[in-house]
Amino acid sequence: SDSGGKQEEQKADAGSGNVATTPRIKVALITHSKAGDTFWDIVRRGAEAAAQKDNIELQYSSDPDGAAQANLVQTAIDSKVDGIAVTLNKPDAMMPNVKKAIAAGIPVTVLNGGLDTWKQSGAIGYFGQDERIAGEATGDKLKQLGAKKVLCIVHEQGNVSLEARCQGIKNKFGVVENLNVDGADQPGTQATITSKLQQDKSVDYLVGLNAGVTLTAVQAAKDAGSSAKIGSFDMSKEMAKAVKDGTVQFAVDQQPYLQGYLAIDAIWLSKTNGNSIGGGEATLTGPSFVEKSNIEAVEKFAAAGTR
Amino acid sequence: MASTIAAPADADDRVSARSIGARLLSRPEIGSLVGAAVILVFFLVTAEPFRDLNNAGTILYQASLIGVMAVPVSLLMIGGEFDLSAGVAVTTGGLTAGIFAYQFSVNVWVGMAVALVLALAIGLFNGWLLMRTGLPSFLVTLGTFFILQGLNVAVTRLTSGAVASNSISDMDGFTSAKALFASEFKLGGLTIKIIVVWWTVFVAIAAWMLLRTKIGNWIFAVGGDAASARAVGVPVKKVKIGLFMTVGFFAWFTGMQLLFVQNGVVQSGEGVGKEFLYIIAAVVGGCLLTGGYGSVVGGAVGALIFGMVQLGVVYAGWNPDWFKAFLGAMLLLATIVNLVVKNKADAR
Amino acid sequence: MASTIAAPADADDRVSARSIGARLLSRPEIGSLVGAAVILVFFLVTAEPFRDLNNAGTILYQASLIGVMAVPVSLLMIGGEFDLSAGVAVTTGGLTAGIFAYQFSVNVWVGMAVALVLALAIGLFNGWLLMRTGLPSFLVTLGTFFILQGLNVAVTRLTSGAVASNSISDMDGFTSAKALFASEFKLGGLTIKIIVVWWTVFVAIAAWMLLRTKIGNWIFAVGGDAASARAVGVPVKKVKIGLFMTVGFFAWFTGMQLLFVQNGVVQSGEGVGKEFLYIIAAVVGGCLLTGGYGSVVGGAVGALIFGMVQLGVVYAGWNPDWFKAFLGAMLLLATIVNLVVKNKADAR
Amino acid sequence: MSTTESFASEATGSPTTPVVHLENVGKSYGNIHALRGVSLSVRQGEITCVLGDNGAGKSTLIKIIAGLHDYTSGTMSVNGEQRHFSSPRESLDSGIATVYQDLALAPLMSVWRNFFLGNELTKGPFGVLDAARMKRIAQEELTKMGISIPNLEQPVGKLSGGQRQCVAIARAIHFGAKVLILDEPTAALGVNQSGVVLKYIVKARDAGIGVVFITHNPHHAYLVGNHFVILKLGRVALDTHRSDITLEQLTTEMAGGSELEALSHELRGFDPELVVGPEETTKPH
Amino acid sequence: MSTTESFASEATGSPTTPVVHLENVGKSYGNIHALRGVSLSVRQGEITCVLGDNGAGKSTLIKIIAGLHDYTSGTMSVNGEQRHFSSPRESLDSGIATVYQDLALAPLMSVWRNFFLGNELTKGPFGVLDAARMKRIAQEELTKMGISIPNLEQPVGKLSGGQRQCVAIARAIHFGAKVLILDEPTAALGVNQSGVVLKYIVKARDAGIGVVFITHNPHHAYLVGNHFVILKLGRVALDTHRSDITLEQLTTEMAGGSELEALSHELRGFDPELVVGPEETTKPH
Ligand SMILES: Nc1ncnc2c1ncn2[C@@H]1O[C@H](COP(=O)(O)OP(=O)(O)OP(=O)(O)O)[C@@H](O)[C@H]1O
Ligand SMILES: Nc1ncnc2c1ncn2[C@@H]1O[C@H](COP(=O)(O)OP(=O)(O)OP(=O)(O)O)[C@@H](O)[C@H]1O
Ligand SMILES: [Mg+2]
Ligand SMILES: [Mg+2]
Repeated sequence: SDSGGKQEEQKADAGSGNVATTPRIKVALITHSKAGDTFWDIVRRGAEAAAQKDNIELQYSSDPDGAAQANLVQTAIDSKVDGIAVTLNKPDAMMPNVKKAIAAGIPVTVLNGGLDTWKQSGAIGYFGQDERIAGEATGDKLKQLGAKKVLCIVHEQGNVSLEARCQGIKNKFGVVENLNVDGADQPGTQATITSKLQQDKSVDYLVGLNAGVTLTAVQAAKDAGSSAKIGSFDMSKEMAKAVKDGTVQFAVDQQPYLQGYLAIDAIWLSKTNGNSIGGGEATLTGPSFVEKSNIEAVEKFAAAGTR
Repeated sequence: MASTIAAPADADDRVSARSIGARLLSRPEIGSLVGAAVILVFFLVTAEPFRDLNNAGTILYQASLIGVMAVPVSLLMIGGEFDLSAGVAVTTGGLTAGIFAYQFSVNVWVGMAVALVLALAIGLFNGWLLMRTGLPSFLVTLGTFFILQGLNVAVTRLTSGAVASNSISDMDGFTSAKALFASEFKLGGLTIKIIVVWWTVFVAIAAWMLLRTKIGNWIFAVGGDAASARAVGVPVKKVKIGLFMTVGFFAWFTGMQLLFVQNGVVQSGEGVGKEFLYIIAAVVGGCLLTGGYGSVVGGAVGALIFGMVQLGVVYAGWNPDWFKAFLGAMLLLATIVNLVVKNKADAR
Repeated sequence: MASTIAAPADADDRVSARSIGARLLSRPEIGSLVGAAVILVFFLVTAEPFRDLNNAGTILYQASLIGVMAVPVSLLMIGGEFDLSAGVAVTTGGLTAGIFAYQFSVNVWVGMAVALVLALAIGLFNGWLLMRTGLPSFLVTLGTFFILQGLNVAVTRLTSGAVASNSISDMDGFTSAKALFASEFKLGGLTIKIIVVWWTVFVAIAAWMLLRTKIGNWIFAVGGDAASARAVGVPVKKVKIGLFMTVGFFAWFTGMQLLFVQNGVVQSGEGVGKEFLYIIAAVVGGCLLTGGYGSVVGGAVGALIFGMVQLGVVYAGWNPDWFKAFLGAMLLLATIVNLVVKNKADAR
Repeated sequence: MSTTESFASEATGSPTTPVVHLENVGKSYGNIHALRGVSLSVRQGEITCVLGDNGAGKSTLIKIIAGLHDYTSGTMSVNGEQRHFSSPRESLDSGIATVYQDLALAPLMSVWRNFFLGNELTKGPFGVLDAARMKRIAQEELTKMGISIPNLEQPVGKLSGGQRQCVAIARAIHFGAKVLILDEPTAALGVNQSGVVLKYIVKARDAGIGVVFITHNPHHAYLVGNHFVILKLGRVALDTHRSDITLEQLTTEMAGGSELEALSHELRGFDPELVVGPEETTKPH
Repeated sequence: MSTTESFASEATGSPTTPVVHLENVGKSYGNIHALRGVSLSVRQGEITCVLGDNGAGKSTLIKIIAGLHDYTSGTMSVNGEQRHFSSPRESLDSGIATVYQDLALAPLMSVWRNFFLGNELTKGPFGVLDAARMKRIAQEELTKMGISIPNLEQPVGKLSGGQRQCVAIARAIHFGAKVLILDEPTAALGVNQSGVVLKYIVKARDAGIGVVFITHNPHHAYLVGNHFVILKLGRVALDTHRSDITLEQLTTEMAGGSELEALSHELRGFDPELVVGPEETTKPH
């Protein structure tokens, strides 16, 4: 091929840094992700980077089912890991086993979800964003951009953090309607959004709750002949391009890479140096807005899959 | 007490003639057609944008997303088997083409050819293993389902470092391939996606093949009673393996559509759960889960019902929380109408 | 050219005696047992924490999460039917108890009783509609599946304003109920969750019922040949409706476990997809998808295989990207071993 | 217990009143009118043979009595009461046991479980199956019929066609109370087994049971029948008592007379060295 | 085309060399040895009757010739060549057509599609099914056999037992080339239809086809058979030519002699007014 392809992009590869000389330890990262999700891929990449640097053997596992995720924590305890980083999006299911791990002397950090509950579990740190605050910031942003009616596209019905984002937007903005789509089915999502835009022509702003869905929404708006503008949560390589060429107005970034990185690094720091990142308080990794004005700074990291 | 009653006339006069109408009503797909009509009327009444003919393109597109795969899945079901790997095989097809073209920096069409070979090989493997072991297809294809699902994610990460394949939208051959799989055209005020045209063509060919050729006859036979079919000399193994490979071919086709409609990028986690939508479309369309009975047109109508309900709820502007509940009620409604029609037809 | 050969002795001497071993080998569950043993040995060798007996509790717990529901699902499958709504019905059960107790500020046990009635009613509805319409259970329960999935989310949001039910952990009766459904105890170094005990009890009762009582006989008969069973006077409808209600009961039980293990909170979106895991466990355990053959013990072993593979991959510390691929390969392996064993048994 | 004993102890009622009486019964499957205006009486202590060509409606007729189908016109009375059976269970509970032509056994279940299906023997307070007793009885009954099934634990689907038929007949005879219906029971049976079944039919009759016997074999019919009903295209073509008809007449009536003539004529045309002479073909089968 | 024509044009080879020859053939299903040391020859222009009790192994024997099962010991040669058929297709391609006892038709497919299944007629370059021609031929062949099936589009599952059997027989006769195997073809048939089938068997024989005919009816067997093989518990108990045996001897051999005596003795004990006398029971069925 004359254009595109792997050979074009290989130059972008970066080298790896030095490795800590501390003894090798084992840390489990346990999330509620489904397989093959872009967002969690970036989280994992951050965690891997930290593990590499800190001479940690990282064990990643995930299960979207609450009880099964809790049992993964038990599995980590059984495997006698030296630390656990865990998402607490379903705190009630997770709490008993997290407490058990802490009681067994395993330091635990919490990432992404569980802002309200992490402290009560006894974890040593929290790294994530407050979804409602992120939503509210988005609501303010939309007001500032002059939106009139907003469609909030929920790609996983019944997911607490997605609901919180839409609720946050609603708190600050008001005229918001939710639309449920199936995030695992892009063409179907596209048709559903198209039909919604055909049904309600007053919608002038779409907000996707992850990068993939937002990019699909771009297509859908085109299909429906709608002039609605588009905003997004979360970043990706393609999203960076879209923000740059103006098809997407803004993306609310919660820096998933940072979440993964810090959750692992915090365990290492605590073990090797007794540090506590955040000093006993939550460390917020977002929201930060990526727009045309600041895309230059983010673009190349997004291309490398770390933003 | 013996009594000899006069013997009745010898000719068999017990059969009252059936009207053409009654005969039409006994086709497998008729029930789903009536079900589709009921749902169409329902949404025409309740959802205003449904009445706008220009939006028909969107509904057809939604239906075609399930409908294309419902074609081979209906055939396979009539042939007495399932394929649980059909959903993820689509993703595998798209990923393979994308990853291969990108990694080896070759023309997109070369990647597509490789993907086609792989998709057919998956079908061959499913069919072969099924015939070799005699295990139920549920089990065999469940194994393939998990394996493909795992490989999709793992190989994508291995090659692209992320969970989506690298975009091939700037590579040679992309534009021509996209025109074939993911373009659209205007027909009056109606925007028709090319996949809808393909869908129609596939349904027509498959329906013709099923009803008018030897192979079609064999498909009914192996699904209805494989042992008897084998006993009269039908090559049961070849027919079944052929059906799985047909699923493979369509998975490739749908995978290409996925690849080109998404600008040359495929998410590796997609496709899971889709296999059931295909099966649902086939069953709603009148195919018997146990094989030996059904129609391709029925499967297409099943996909249409599904598409109409999915978008109808949106067009009607109902509270999205209730969407699934509506969908379920509509499905039950459609199938019960289907049943009532069939019973009525049998009674004539 | 006529030749009369001396007639052989009259007694039937064609049957060579079968050893007890061979007879044992022909039980439906034996294949899955061997499959389970193979997988156990595999992980004992490759995953170090697997060898620690104290971790057996974790594996058993994981298996029981599928295993409890695999009991009625196996029975139902032997009786010739599916229940696709089984997964979300569990969530419905948990949600109902939680929401009812919270909204009406009544004792937790009252909420549980209401949930039980509802769960049984869902089973009754499935069974009744199936028998009334003669539709395949795949379709009927698919409708229920969507309806319940929708209602779970919609009603939860309507009552609690969020997508999870309000916690009932501080309400009357919570502690006693939790002790029953979600407590644990020590046995040597082993921590046993009470659900594992319940699971064992259920498997024992159901296996006994299936093999040693009239009802069990009828379940086999309605699954094997419903028309013949009806002809000899087996109450086919009652048996099938009873089976669906059994699924309802177990869905309630599992829902209670879910509610109490999660501190009185249930996520309304959960449970989707679980129904297939139950079916997989039953099929891997030797139940015939078409009914009439299988065993409850087999279903339990199927769940155990599933649990072992799920956690074995984690214990072994393998890259989770490959998890699904491993799972698929293991499943195929287990079922092929299953098959080989059965063929060997038949040939003896 | 022996079969004869159970017959004797359960049979009641006078032999002249019909246990089952059909009056002008009709039945349609969609647009096919399989039965039209059929009248029939089954009396205790009598064997009623229902005869007729393929597709004449014999099985349809007995499925109505067995409660498997409902009739669409006319009336049926059982024990003097007018009845519409909604399920075979009701028919069984009225003392009618049936051996069907095409429905009988669950192929994946073992022989003894099939034998007792719907009539399981239990013991103890929990209704535990009395497997040992059931196996013993099934074995006894089958041995009495002269067939040897090596292993009662074998699934029925693996038996030969005739063996399966024997299991179904043995079951109906064992559980038959007042009326026993047999739809072509000897079709798949060997000479010996057929003889045994005929013997059983006579025994049942003598024990006061009303028997409906469907067969295509005029010899079998004439050997045991008291009363003959011939169906033709869904209507009764002949209804007569044994004393009013000879075997030759019956055979001719069953075959419809003329067609048989043509056949024997045709067979006569072949090489006599290889085929039997005409005197044997006129008394066929 | 008429059946007789197709027979005449396809039959070749001398009538004395066996088309199919089995030597010491054995077959086990797991621990059941269904056949042991069976030798059998099928010659063109001859009807070989295979007789025997239920479960004697008759169906197993013909399933081996039909390619449905493989044999586990001994040798089978077809047209002089030693063969192990791996599928029924191979057997069909060697000119062997079979009517099975328990396998025959796809119940949900229409009558004419079943008739031509595996031998579909096509037209045009795309291999389009010639439905009109197939329906016409199927109708003709069935009419010739003397059964009327009102609607050829009806699914086979809705036909009566005998009607189904007729469809299977008509098909085998229509497509049979060198050897025709019939496993209890007349079991479910009426007097007329049985007569027609027997006539067809004779016609096929005269056209030079080798016929294997399995039946439980000694009258049917003796009426058409040239050669009789009786199986007993999986072994050949009698192998004789027609000229060496009478109908009475054959009947006695089939029933195993002694058992029949006992039966006629027993039946004699009953009320002579209701049951036929002993002179009729000694020549049963
Ligand atoms: N379920 C059904 N649906 C439609 N038609 C049917 C059904 N069952 C039977 N028939 C038709 O009714 C007629 C009578 O069938 P029936 O089975 O009673 O015949 P039969 O006298 O028992 O014949 P045989 O001697 O071949 O068993 C036949 O023409 C048959 O095709
Ligand atoms: N698939 C099988 N598996 C195990 N045993 C079998 C199988 N098929 C037949 N048998 C056994 O082999 C023996 C011979 O059966 P076969 O069907 O050949 O008898 P048959 O002579 O045709 O009897 P019938 O006159 O009743 O049709 C029987 O004991 C039967 O139980
Ligand atoms: Mg009949
Ligand atoms: Mg046989």
